[in-house]
Order: sequence, then structure tokens, then C-alpha cells
Amino acid sequence: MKVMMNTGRTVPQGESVERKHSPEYESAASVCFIHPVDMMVLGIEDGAHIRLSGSGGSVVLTAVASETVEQGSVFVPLGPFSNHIVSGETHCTGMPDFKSTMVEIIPTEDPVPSVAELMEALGGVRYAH
Amino acid sequence: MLIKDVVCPFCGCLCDDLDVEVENGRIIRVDNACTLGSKTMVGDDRLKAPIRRDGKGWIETTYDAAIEEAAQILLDADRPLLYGWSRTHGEAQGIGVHLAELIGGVVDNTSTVCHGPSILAIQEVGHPGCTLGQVKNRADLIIYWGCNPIDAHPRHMSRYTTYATGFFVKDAHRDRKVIVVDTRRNESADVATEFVQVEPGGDYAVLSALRAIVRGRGDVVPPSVSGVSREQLVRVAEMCKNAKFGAIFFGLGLTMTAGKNKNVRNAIELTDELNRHTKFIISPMRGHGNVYGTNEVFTWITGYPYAVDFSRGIAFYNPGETTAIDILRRGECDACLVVASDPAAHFPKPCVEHLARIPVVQIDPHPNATTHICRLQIPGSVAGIDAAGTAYRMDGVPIRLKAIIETGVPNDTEILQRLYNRVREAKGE
Amino acid sequence: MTELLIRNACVFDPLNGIRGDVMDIAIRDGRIVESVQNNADVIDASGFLTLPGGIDSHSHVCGTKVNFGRYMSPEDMRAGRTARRGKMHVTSGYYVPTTYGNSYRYSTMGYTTVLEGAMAPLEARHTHEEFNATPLQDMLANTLFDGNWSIMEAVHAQDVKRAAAIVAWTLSSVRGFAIKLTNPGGTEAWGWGGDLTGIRDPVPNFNVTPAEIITTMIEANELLHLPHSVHLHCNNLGKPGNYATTLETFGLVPDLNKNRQTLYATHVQFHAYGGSTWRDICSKADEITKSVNAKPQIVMDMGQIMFGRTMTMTADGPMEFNLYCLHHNKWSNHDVELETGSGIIPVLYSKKSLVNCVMWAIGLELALLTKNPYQCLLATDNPNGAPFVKYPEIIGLLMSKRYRDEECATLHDGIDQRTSISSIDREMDWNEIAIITRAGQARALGIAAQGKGHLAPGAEADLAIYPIRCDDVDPATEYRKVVEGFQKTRFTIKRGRVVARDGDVIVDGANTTFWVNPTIPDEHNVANDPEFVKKFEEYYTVRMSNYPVQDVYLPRGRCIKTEADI
Amino acid sequence: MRVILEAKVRKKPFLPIEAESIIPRNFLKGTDLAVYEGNKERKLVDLFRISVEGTAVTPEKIEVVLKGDTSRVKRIGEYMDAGKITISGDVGMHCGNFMSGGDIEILGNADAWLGREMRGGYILCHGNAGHYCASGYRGEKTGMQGGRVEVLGNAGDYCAEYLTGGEVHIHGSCGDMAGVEMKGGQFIIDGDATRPCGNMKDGTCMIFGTVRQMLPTFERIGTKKLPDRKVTVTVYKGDVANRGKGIMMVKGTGRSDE
Repeated sequence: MKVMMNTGRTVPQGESVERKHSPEYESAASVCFIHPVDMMVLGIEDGAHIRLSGSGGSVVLTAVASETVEQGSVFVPLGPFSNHIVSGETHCTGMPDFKSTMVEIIPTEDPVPSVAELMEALGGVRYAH
Repeated sequence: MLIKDVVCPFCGCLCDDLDVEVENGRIIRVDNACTLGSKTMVGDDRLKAPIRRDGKGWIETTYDAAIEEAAQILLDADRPLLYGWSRTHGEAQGIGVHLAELIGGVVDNTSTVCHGPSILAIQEVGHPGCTLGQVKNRADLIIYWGCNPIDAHPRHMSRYTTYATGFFVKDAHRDRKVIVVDTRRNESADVATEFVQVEPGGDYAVLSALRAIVRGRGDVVPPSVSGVSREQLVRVAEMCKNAKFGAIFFGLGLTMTAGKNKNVRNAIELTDELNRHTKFIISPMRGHGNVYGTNEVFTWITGYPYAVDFSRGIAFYNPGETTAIDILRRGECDACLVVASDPAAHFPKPCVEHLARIPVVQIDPHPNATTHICRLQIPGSVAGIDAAGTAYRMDGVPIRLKAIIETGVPNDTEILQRLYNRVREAKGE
Repeated sequence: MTELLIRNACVFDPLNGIRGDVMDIAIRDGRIVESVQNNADVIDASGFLTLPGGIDSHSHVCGTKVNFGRYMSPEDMRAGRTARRGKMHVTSGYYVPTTYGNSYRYSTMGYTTVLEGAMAPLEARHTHEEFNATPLQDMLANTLFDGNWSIMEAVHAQDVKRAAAIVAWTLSSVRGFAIKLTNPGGTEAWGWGGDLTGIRDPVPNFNVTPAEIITTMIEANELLHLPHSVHLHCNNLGKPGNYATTLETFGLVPDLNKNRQTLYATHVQFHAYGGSTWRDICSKADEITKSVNAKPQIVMDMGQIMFGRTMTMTADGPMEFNLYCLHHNKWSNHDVELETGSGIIPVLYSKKSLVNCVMWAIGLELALLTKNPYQCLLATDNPNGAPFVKYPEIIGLLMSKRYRDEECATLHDGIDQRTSISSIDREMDWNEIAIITRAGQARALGIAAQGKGHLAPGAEADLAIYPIRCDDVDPATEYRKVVEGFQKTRFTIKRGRVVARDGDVIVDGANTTFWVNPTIPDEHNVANDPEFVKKFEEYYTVRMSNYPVQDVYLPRGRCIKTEADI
Repeated sequence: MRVILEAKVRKKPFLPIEAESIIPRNFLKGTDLAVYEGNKERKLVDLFRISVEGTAVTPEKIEVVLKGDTSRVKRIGEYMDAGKITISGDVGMHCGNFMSGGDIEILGNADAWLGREMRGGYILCHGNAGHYCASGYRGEKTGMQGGRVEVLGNAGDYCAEYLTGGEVHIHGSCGDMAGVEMKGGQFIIDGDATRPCGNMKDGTCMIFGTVRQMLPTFERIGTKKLPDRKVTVTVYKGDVANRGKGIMMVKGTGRSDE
């Protein structure tokens, strides 16, 4: 399914943003809010894993049903997960399309990665706190 | 020990009425703060000492050795990028700008991924604004456009707008109307008198239509604009014109969607137009605690609020070219100093991939996403917790952040000053 | 101990009656002394024009509004860019330069002291931060009280002592220097998008008039024995016919202080317009100067405009909105809760515009028709009328009728009907220039006692040595040499140290900020008044304890204490 | 005279080069010119293999030919006033800034800000142009004032922003917000455009493809036949939101959303 991805702050993400190694942060930032009707179309339940792919890359997230997002769009808290999908294109404004990236969603059995795993995949070296 | 009137460093509201209970050098309770502020202050999670990457692992190092290595990395670079700054105090930001000047680097701050487009818009048409107290004391109409204060600035409504008692607004519930404009019915929309739901990417068209209606040319506006009926637009325009004092607060819903700076410009020009009828102001909802301070400090030193390129000696500015995202995406820079921010978490993947390829030095108190991709991290103290210094609120009001506990950790000013001195010495000055 | 001897200086020191004597000046540890030892460092001034360091008594260089002018003007930053060199940091900008740009340019023009014309108390910390990044000038901050709610309440209650107590608390809290009133009452009206039309209009919701605010604050100022007088930007700035408001305002001013004026009226050029619309605007400089010539209690500054692009920035919010509607260029506005407002608009003063030509002429007329040069000082309200780098040209114009005539010939023809500039023959001499650029400022600001603006033993050793030989140059005909000479000093000396030489700044600089702390009895201290505190906590958005500017922001602050008569 | 500059292979190929010295006039005095690579000053010869054929006494008679990878070379032709520059591949940002005369021909693609604040002369780009093609500068109220920019491929977003004078002709399509803030001049788009001419004050924009997301503040004032194009266009005036009196002509109704 192709949808528009919006990103932004949520309270749980904001509460834990200075503790990015914490389980609270990882769970707060790795969710994808999706309209219940769209979930039905995808054939998934609340809590299922989905893979989002966009112009910048792809990542596995946990689907969370929400009626505050419109059908045809999803909301992902800002952070390293959503940014795994966004491209660096800024249209020469300096600002990426954080709130308007088209993404393809497919259900998946793959696990949701940790922040450290995401960074390792990009060429980093895991720091265990 | 109870410390009163503490300033919260979390978001651009810089609430300065926190009561903080400190025991044995630790913050154990925070009153008056929102959950974002109090969780941040109580749950502060620190890196204990400088660390450097050693092959496939990490080892602790000393401040002296770390500063020496950082200086060498910057000196060796042909196009160093110095990025971040918005979580530290102004005094450190100033040294950072001078460091960039000294090494011919590009210095940029987190505005780039926040209200950078708003700055571009202001540079085109200006900014009719005011301090937040003007809104609190006078505004009878509040518009939140493309922002969700309940999640991002949880006390904005109670301190300054919807629920705040002001001198001329004694009964906020009765005397203030609230309009929320967004692409989704967010939590803030639930408290609004009027909710305007715009199709994604439709803000520019809606703002143009409102401008036309306000200046009496509603006749050209089609029956529906980006999912909003003309009828609702006319109603909103009337509410605005009939207000005694209107205030538009806008967020990343305008800066991060197609049109970006032009969306914000259109909102500002709507405000200008409304000032021909009544008093209206507009203000960006600035995110990071001291992001506005970075703009102020950068501006008085270099003339530009962000994205300043010193590679030719003079200050050059052109967002879209000299902004951190663009430089990283294009793979231009060959070293990076990150201060008080976390680009690996908040930059798109292609930018982080480039960061992982080049030597990155991070000065930040917390282990974060950037930790995994940097070569070297030097922890400083936290502005507003164990470091004092200046921060600027989202409306430009400067406030002094307090050091409420003592940790003995050097602050960013000290670390950066040492780095600056070392680089200067190495350059033979 | 450091000593310096300046030999063969051609000195004009109006406050000490020295007029062009060629003499030596001895300096020890930053102050002028009678003599120094034989091994003192020596600078040969070679007979060049030597004046006390220049003082700008009204300029906008630091703080929220100025920085916003920079912030919104990347196009201006493309001008005047210089790279890091020697002790000098990068600079950018022409009409709203960076702090270092301002500081270096003032310094190379021989200016050592600058008063920031408008500081909102709530944002004072910002002004002081920028003062620290303006390292080569001693700084002072006019503090805005024009729309201050507590002040208006005190005025309404006709309680001068209360007003004085509020001023005392505020100035000492925010490390301010003097009382500034900008469009008094008008900035509060602008809080609702309105303005006042004259000094007898009531301020909405507060039931006071500008006239009452002005007179009360003048009395409060004198009760506090502040070094400077009330510093007033009159109501109705920039409106045709506004000279009447200005004259009416001058009529309010009693003569209360034998050492200095009772009222400093700033940028009076913008307040001296006749006519009723932009079409029939004309000069009323004759009427204004007639009033000032008869009132020693008033000092004004020119508010000269010069042709070219610049930026207007003022606490006068409504005036700026009117300008915006006229030009439809960019417009910024920044109202400050419970205190004041401000607006910023870029402008182009054009020789093709008759209005602009009339404005240009009025500024010069004011200076030339004011008999006592101590009563009309040189300033452009930088950058409103023009960036301060234009001062040398203004000096040239004041010293040379021929230069003025040549300029007039390039202007709009209508200027002769609308102004009397062509009929004025007066040409200022070196001594008068020294008065209108430093001695007059020092006296008006009340800082001669702090060792500013003169060269008597004990004074601060701030000097400017210009590459002009007074006896060789005839300013009336060789005005180009005058203009060039005033653009770059041979030496600028600040507190006994050479800080600039031939257009280059050669030290990092370490300025001082002067501020006042009037002592008042405890029972009058508003900080102890529960009513004042309660209102503060209810209506401001910062806590009262977080409002005062901490000492750390004034690393080299110098407090001027006064004893109030309350 | 022909000056041939062939870009050398570099250790850090992504590092931008700033080469505003590459304009025909400067080669009258030889080839000892400075360019900048990152924050280091270099000699032209450090970065390019230089060969000169023939001689010239005026810049009009000089052609500068760039070969090799010039996609990261910025500011070529800045303030150019005469002569010709030919770029055989792609060119970096800000090519032809402030140009007042002469010709620039780009056989590949041009990066952003091609012909920014141009005053005269002619730029022909055979490939695509990036964002802000023929635009203004941050904060400046006047964009391109004269001359001609022709792009045979597509242009990115904000093409001809603040166009004040001269002509911009995009043979392909434009991205988002073409002609935004236009104040004058003529702007022709043979292909499609999204949200064109927002906040337009004056000038003429003609779009012969499809307009996506037509803005709601343009007033339809009639139709017009354009014989040389053999089409009838709908004529709009606007931007009404901005009290504008610009003209936007769109082939057919031109609107995809009606």
C-alpha cells in the first residue's frame, strides 16, 4: 500500500528523547500510527510489524491503530526510525520532506531493529552504555 | 533543597517557573513542568567520560587527549561542518561560531530541520510578532496552524494562550477563540472552536485564499480549496477580522511540507493583510530549548541566523547549499563537529551515511544515536541542569538558565574554548 | 603602570576651552595626566586634528530589534563583508552590520562611546550580550518606559515618587543608563493596532496622555538625579505637520537642572515636518530651532538622513506599520509585554523623492539654525536616517556651504520652495564639530564627570587623531579632505591604548558598560511592594526573580550611583 | 581564442570548487587564476589541465571550454560580461550568477541557482536545470533582471522566482512553484508546472503543458489565440492574494484538477 508519511513529536518520544538507549525511547520512536481501515486493507492487527520503504530507505516498525490519522497517510514519531525512510532532498531549502514522504507499506515478520542496529547498518560502531 | 523559578531547557517555551527538589546532588522532583521537561530533568542519562572509537570498540579517554584529537580532525579538514548548538547556552554557541570562522568551516544549527524555512520566509517579508505576554494579556483569537502544542509544547496553551488568564482576558475560556488548522485531527484540535482540516500539501493554497478573502476578493476563490470549503474560509476570515488581537502560531506542518518557506511566507503575508483590519501577530513554535538563541548568536556575529559558510574567509549564506542536510547529502564535508544535538537520529538516512564515513567529533552529555557513528565523544554538562548560561525563548526573550546541581563536568563553553585555543595555537596564532 | 605621551597634537577640547592649541597629551594607566616620565611610549601626532573620543548619543547597534534587522536582511550582509584578519573578526553588512562590524567601523572613525538608543527591559540581557561583542566602545543603554503599565498607573495616580521608584528598580535591574520614551503611550495603543494623534490623546485603557507621561517622567528623572535627562522620541514621528506636536511637547519642558538639559529630544529631523500630506510636506526647522534657541533646557540631535538604502528600526511600532503600507517592503514588528513595541522596515532614501530631499535638508537646517551647538548634536539615529559611516559626510556638509550647494544641485528642484537650506550661509568650525560629535554628547548624557568627552587631567584617555591638518585645510572649499579625514583616524586611543590605526583595529578590545543605580529608601522600593510583585507575576511571562540582568553579563560594568530625593 | 580547461581527477571528488574566476575576460591576462577547493585556495592549474589556442585582445573573442567532471564546480561565469563559456558536461551551482553579457552553453545538466540574479546575456542548458533556476537571492526583492535563460530539459522547484526582467524558457517541465513572486519579465514553460506563479505581482507566464494544483487566487479574464503556437490559452490575472496584475496563460483550461 502506498501512503503519505507524516512525522512529528509525540509525548512519549519527547519524554525519552535524551535517553536514546532506553527501551522507552526505542518503543516510542519505532511505531507507525495507521488508520484502522488501512490496517484492515493490509490485513494486520494492532502491534503487527510493517516495513515502510521510501525515497531514502526502509525500516521495520510496529503498527498502532489510530483514528487521528487520515486514511492514506501514516504518522511516525520523528527520530532515527522515520529518518531511515526520508531522503535528503531539500528542494534547496535546507529542509527535507519530513512531513510529506510517500512510503510503501508491507506487512513483515522481521523484527523492529534497535537504534544501535540502525546505526550499525549505516556504518557505525555500537556503543553499549 | 527546593530551588524555585528554575528554567526548563527542553523546548522553546523555556518555562521559568519550575520548582526543583535537589537531594545529594541529584534532581529528585520537578514541579510545574510538563512531562517532557520533568522526565528530561529527572531522568538525565549521562556519558561518564570522553570516549573514542578504537577499531570495532570504544575506549574511555581523557579530556586533554580528546580535545587534542578533535583539534587535529578539524585542522585536517578541507570542508568541516560544525553542527548542532541548540541544546547548549549562547556563550558556547558564540565560541562555536568563532571556531568555524577560524578553521574556514560551515556552521549550522538545528533550525535547518526545524524553522529554517521560516527564517527564509522572514527574510523575504519580515515578521510581525511580539513577546508571548502580549498574546497572554490581549489575544482573543488564537490560531494554531500545522502544529500540535499538546504534544510538542505542552504548556504553551496554559501559560500563554488558550487557558492563560491575561490582563485584558480575565476569563480565557469565554474570551478566547481557538482555531486549529492541520492535515489531521490532532489532540490540540479537540479544544478548538473551529477546526480546519487541510489536505496534505494544501496549506499554501488555503493561505492564498484567505488573503484574497480578507482583502475583499473572495469572489475569485473556488468553492473548495485543498479540501476546505469556501464557506469555512469566509467564516475563518471573519473571525480573524473581528478579533481585537489575533495570534497565529505555526509549526512544522508549514516548514516541512511542499512549499516550505513559501508556506510560511504566505502565512506572514496573511498576518500583514489582517493588520490592515485589526491587530495580528504570527510566531513560529520553536522546538529546541535554545534554538532561537543559536539564531541570535549566529546573527550578531556573522549576520546570518544559520547555515554560514566561512570556507572563503568571509561569511557566506545560502540555505539549500550551505545547510547541513544539503552538505551531507551531497557528501561535501570531510569532517564534522556535532555539539548539543543528535543528527544521526534527526537527519535523513543518506546524511547519516555520510556522517558515518567521515571523522565526527561529538560534544554532548548524552549517549545518543550519533554516539554510534562518531569517532570521539566529549561529554559536557547540560545547560539548565549543571551549567548556567543564556537561552532565548521562542519569542526572543533572553533568559538565564541556571545550574541547579553541581557535577564537576566541564561545560560546553570550557570545552569549546579549550578546543578553540588549541586550534589557534596549532595554526601558529 | 603604562604611560603614553602624544606629541604635537592639534587639540580641540571644547569642555576645557582648548581651541586648536598644538600641545602634548600625557596618559597614565588609561587616564589623562599632567605629565609622564621620560621613558613613556610616544606617539607623534604630527600636528593632526586631535579630539576626545567620539560619542554617539543615539544609535541602534545592539539588542533584539537591531539583531532582528540583521536576521531579516541577508541581502544587506552581502555588502561590507570582510574576512578574519589580525585581531579583527569576520564582519558583514552595511546598514545593519554585525556587532564587530559596528565596533570596528566606529573605532576607525574615532568613536569610543556609544549609547544604544532603545533597550526593552524584558530583553535587556540580549542588549548586554551584544555590548560584550561590541568590544571597542564603552556602551550605555537607553531603557524604554514609553508603554510601561506600572509607570502609566503611577502617572494616572499623579504619583511622581512612585514613577521614580519604578524607574529606579527597573534601571538597576536591567543595568540601564537612562529613561527613553518612544512615542509615549502610542506603543501601548499599538498593542491594539492603534496609535495616538497628539500629546493630549488618552492612552486606551490607561487614561493618561503622552503629555502627562512626559512631564511625570521628567520630574521623576530629576528626583532620581540621573546623569542624563529624559530621552524622548516625540509622538507622531514621520508625519507631515508633526512639528506642531514637537513644539507642543517642547512647551511642556521646565528648566530643572543647571548642569544639563531637562529633555533630550532625539532625531528631531523626523519631527519637524510642516504641511498636511506627503504632497505638501515642508520644513519647519525654523520654528523648531526658534523654540530650542529660546529653551536652554532642551537638547536635540539631528536625526540626519543621507541618501541610499538603509533600515529603519524603532520602538515606534505604529509608525513602522504606516511605512510598510507605503512601501510594501518587508515589515517586522515586535511588541514587548507591559513595556513597549518596535518595528523594522528597510528604506531607500532617494534624491528623486522630494519628500526625502526635504528630510535631508531639515536635518542640516536644524544643526545650522541652532545657535548653541551644544543644543543640536550630530546623529543619524543610526541606521534609521543613515548608517553612522556617513557621519564624515555630514561633517563636511556642516562645514561647507559650497558642498551643500553642490549637493542641492543634484536634488529634486522643489527643495528650495520647501526648505531654507540654500539660504543658510553658516559653516561650522572645528570647535563646533568637536562639540556636536563629543563634547555636547558628554555634557548631554551627563558623563563628562565619568571622564568622557574631554581631555582634562583625570579624564579617560579616549582620543581620536585624524589625518587632518587644521591650518592647512580650508573646510569650506576642501571639504573632500575633511570627509576623508574623518573616515579613518590616524590613531584611535581608548583608555590610553591605541586600538585602531589607519583604518585597522589592532586589539581585541575590552569595553565598559555604564549603568545607573539610584538609591531609594526601602519603603519606596517597588520590589518590596506586594501589589507590584503580584501584578508582575500575573501579567509578565517571566518570573520576577528571572527578570534582572545578572552581573555576569557586565564583566566590565561601571555603576553610577545616585541618591534619590524621595 | 579558446581556453580549454579539463578538470583533473581529485582525491575528494565531492569537495566543492568555487571558480568565479572562470570568465572569459580574466583569460586576457593569462591563466594564473585562483580558485577555491573547500577552504583552500588553489591555482587553476592545480585543478584543471589548461590549454590555450590562439590569442585575443577582447573578451568577446574568448571561448572558455570546460571538460571533465565539472559537476561540483560552482560559480562558473559569475559576473561574466562577454565571450562564451561552453561546458561539455554537468555544471555546479550558481553558474552565470549576475551575468550581464556573453553566452554560456551547458551540454549536460546544471545544478541549482543557474543564472541567479542575471542581468544580461544568454544561458543555454541542454540538460536539466536544478532548483531556483533563474531566481533571486535570499532576502533580495529583485531576481533576474535581464537576459535569457533557456533550458531544453526540465527545471526544478522555484524556477524564475522573483523574475523581474528578461526571459526564461523551459522546454520541459518545471517542479513546484515556478514563477513564484514574479515581478516582471517573460516566463515560458512548454511542459507542466505545479502551483505556478504564487504571489505573482507582474510579468507574463505561459504554460503549454498541464498545470497541477492551480492556485485559487487567479482570476480568469478570458481566452486568447496564440497563432505562432497554434493554440488557444486561458488567460488569468493575479495573484489576487497579492494585489498582483501578472498574466498567466495556460493552454486549454490547463488545469488537471477540474
